[in-house]
Amino acid sequence: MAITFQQVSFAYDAKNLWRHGALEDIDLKINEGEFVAIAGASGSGKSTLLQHLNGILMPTTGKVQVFDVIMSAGEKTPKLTELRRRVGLVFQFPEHQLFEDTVEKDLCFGPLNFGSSKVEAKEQASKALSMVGLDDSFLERNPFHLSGGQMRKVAIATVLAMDPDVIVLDEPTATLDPQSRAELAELLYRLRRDQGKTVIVVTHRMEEMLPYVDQWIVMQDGRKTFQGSAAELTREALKLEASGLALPSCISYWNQIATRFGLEMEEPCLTVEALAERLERVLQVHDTAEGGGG
Amino acid sequence: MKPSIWKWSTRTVVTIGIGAALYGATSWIGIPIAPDTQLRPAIALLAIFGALFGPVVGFIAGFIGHVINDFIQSGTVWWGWALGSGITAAFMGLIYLSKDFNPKDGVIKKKHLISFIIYGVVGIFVSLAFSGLFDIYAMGEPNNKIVIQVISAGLVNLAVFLILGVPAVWAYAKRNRNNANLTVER
Amino acid sequence: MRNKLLFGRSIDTGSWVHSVDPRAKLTGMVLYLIALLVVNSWVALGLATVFSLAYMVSTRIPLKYYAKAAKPLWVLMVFIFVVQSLSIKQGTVLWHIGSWELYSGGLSSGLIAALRMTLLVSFTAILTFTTTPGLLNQGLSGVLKPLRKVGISAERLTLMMGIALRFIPTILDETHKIMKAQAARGADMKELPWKEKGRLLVSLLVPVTVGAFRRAEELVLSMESRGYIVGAPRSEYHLLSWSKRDTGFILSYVMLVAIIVYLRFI
Amino acid sequence: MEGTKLAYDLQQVSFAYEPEHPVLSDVTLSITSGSWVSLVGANGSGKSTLAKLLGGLLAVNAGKIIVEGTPLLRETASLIMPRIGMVFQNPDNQFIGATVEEDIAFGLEGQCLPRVEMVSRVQQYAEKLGIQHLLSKHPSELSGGQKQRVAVAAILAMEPAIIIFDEASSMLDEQARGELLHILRDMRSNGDYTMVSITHDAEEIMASDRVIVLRDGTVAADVDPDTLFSDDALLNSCRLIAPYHIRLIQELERRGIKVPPFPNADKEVEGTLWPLLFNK
Ligand SMILES: Nc1ncnc2c1ncn2[C@@H]1O[C@H](COP(=O)(O)OP(=O)(O)OP(=O)(O)O)[C@@H](O)[C@H]1O
Ligand SMILES: Nc1ncnc2c1ncn2[C@@H]1O[C@H](COP(=O)(O)OP(=O)(O)OP(=O)(O)O)[C@@H](O)[C@H]1O
Ligand SMILES: [Mg+2]
Ligand SMILES: [Mg+2]
Repeated sequence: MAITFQQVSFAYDAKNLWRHGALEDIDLKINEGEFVAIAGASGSGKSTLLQHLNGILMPTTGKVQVFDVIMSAGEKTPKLTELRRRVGLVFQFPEHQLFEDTVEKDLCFGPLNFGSSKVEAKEQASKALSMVGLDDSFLERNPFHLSGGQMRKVAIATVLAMDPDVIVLDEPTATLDPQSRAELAELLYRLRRDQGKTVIVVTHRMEEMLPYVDQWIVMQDGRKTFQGSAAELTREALKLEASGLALPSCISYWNQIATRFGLEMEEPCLTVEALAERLERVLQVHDTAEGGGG
Repeated sequence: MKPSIWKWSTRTVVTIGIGAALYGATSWIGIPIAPDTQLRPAIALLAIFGALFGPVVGFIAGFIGHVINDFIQSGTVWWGWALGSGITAAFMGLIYLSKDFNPKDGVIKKKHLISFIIYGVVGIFVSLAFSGLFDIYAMGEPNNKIVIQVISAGLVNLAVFLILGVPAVWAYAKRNRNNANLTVER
Repeated sequence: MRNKLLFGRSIDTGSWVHSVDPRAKLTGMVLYLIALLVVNSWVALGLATVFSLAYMVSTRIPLKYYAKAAKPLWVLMVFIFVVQSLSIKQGTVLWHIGSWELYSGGLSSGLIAALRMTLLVSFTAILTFTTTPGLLNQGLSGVLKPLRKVGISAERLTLMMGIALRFIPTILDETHKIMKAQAARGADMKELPWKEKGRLLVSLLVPVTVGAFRRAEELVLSMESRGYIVGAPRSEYHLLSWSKRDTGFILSYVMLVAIIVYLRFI
Repeated sequence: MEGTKLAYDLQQVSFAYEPEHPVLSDVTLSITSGSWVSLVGANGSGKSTLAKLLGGLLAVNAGKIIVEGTPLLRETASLIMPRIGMVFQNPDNQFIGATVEEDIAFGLEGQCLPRVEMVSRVQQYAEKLGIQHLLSKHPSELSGGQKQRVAVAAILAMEPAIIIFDEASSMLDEQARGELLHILRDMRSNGDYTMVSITHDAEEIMASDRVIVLRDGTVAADVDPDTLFSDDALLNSCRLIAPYHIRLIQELERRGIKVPPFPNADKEVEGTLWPLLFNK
């Protein structure tokens, strides 16, 4: 088990009158090598949850365990260096991630800290940059003089350059153009499949991650209201929508088609290709049935 | 182009505001070495404000920053010391007035560095003498406390200025020399 | 990090003190400061304490918050106490270590000085606890209006103060975030030897500074696109209106000052 | 132009942050008053830069920008800029006030509105964007999506004639994005606003009147949304992906199933897909 949360609650300004509860009683298990996506309305606590994964925030009550590091409310903070090497976190705002004056320095910061030589670090930097689809001409640029999307990609690359075991990304696709989004989803999927990385992503566009994700987590008002596969998510769609979560077209389309043709028990077809193919078969059956009948 | 020190634009207002916030917020970082006296890396910021934006912006940013920081930390403002912060920055900002000094475009010479250091040293001690006397006369603080404070604070601030402030301005200018950046301004 | 900042954040309990005009509160604080500077006897100090407690209680904010506000200054208070009590040689000798002698007069004036300090700090917290930064700023601009006669624009000054106040928490947060970002990539301040800490402090200050100025650039854009022009006329969102109660509020302070001055100079 | 007023008229506009790397070259286009234009393109294609030029926050290197008949110059900027509201790509750095409420009020103060009007606008727009419960918060206590909503509210409350959104919905959840879209549609039908919206969101593009596609700093296409989404080559070249229902229709057609175009608005398949599936 890579990550477990036991009855974790978190409040900002916990000891003050300004106390603001952001997480309530979260129980969570994430296995090593899983691709997990987190969805939920804004302000539901997604970013807060992610920051527990590498000890940036500590639970106010309850216990978080990531690998063999245990962060427990009221106990002494354990040593976190090793945890931070293994868990790489991309913040929601790329501006919060970057601090050096060239992209290259920013990319090398992590590897150098974790003991790579200068040459190795530079190699890792340029490799990470090409993974997110930027060429080496960006190395010399000032990260704050980039476009919004380019900056986001660089922020993601700084974490990839460290080669962490668990990659945690907070809305990595916001401000990326749609094809870059698709490429990023694919990249994360490959990292999971080929290198066994654990990937945890917060997303507002569920559709783009749907084909790759093993487990979905839905947050609402600081609570976890759902955890399960895409198929289960699709089945519970009505319930989730009733509680205020808007779901992407692909899920509502499938659900309507499934009810109409009695396909509820099937594995949902959520990509365009799968759905079209399934519809084609439905039509054929339908046609032959009709043909036979008339 | 260096804007004149008297021209007020939105940028001036914002620079002072944020500069003050920065000075106030980082004043918070410090290692206490005597009561009311800390080794505060924030002093280096006064040098940066002065050199980059001139004595007027430097003075106001330093002053407001100090007032706000005092206020936030303790609710009481040590006016003498706040004015002192302003005065220090204003002295360090005198360098801005020499015509061919322009760190934003990477123009800084040895002679600038020397006068910068002189202005800084003078500024630090003038402002401390001022703050000390101010405390003695206006606030009725015990004399012996003030003397310890002035001397220790002077030496400490001087060290921070020389070790952090001067190199920071130098590095800033050097960084801008490489990519002679054309700042786009309307 | 911001959690530790008690000041600069208001706590809305809806008490009557909250609705006092900020200009009245600012003036009151200045009067209080004067009163405390004049205090030199136990009677006067007792009076000031009762006065302070009465106001603190009527804000309906737990007293422990006021106590917390005074906490950062305890080193200073101890120092003032020691200096005062050792340097004043009146009354009877209570104690002596080597050549140092502690007189009863010294002890009492040392205690008074330290208590005065505590009162000053915790009482001024009333102002920040009961007034939102915006209102405080508006009040300040009201109090500073006369400055226009000497050519200083109060609006500009208060706007600068406003920006500074608004950005302090942000810059602290930012500092914290950069520390997090660096920690997340393996440079953890807490877990390094001292020399490394120094190096990291510099590698922290530089991006914080650069980041603040970058913020300034973007803020300029944001203000300009919202129609801000230096010196152009603006209306005020927080309308201040002076009422009888505000006058009463100030009068209570005037009385405090008067009584304390009277106690001192009879 | 006869009858229709132009909100923007750009003539051969060029711009570069650094002389050796031109960002926009020779952009010529015009936008009629009261229309809703989507500005799309790959990351780094110059959208935000163009938006800043339109908002008068950067000055052109060459060419001319004419706003409602007046050339945008240093001297005229102070007249023109109050008519333009702009929501930036990063909501983080556009807060001016110390609380959400004061931030929304900042722009209104500049318009010298009377207090009563300001208070009612603040309430009205806070409600519209669902942020009433956040009015007394400091900006650093908000989540990403909340920040973005506040930024939008602050601009809308000023009710400027021209509104420029730079990816204003990028961090909103599906629900909030729907709500924002609804607000934009309302403003569109109201007809008083000219809206320029930078977006990657297919639904938002579909709802607008016109799409300007930027590629490598030039206008690659200037079409209506339907044309854009049916032109695969164009979509590909500006790295867009068509909305789900359009891709589904295309995929079905590829398999020889003809589907009449159906609206996406309420995600209802029934009205269109069923007849197809049953009445063949
Ligand atoms: N630094 C902070 N101080 C106080 N409250 C905060 C802070 N950061 C977030 N909050 C509050 O905590 C709650 C959860 O915030 P969080 O950032 O985790 O939301 P989120 O799910 O990531 O939302 P989004 O999708 O908008 O980014 C929100 O109500 C927010 O207002
Ligand atoms: N401040 C700056 N200094 C120098 N170059 C810049 C600056 N800002 C942007 N650029 C460059 O200008 C080009 C256009 O940037 P712009 O921000 O306009 O792109 P964009 O279309 O908004 O992209 P995105 O979708 O990623 O936000 C990019 O190549 C970018 O690297
Ligand atoms: Mg978030
Ligand atoms: Mg952009």
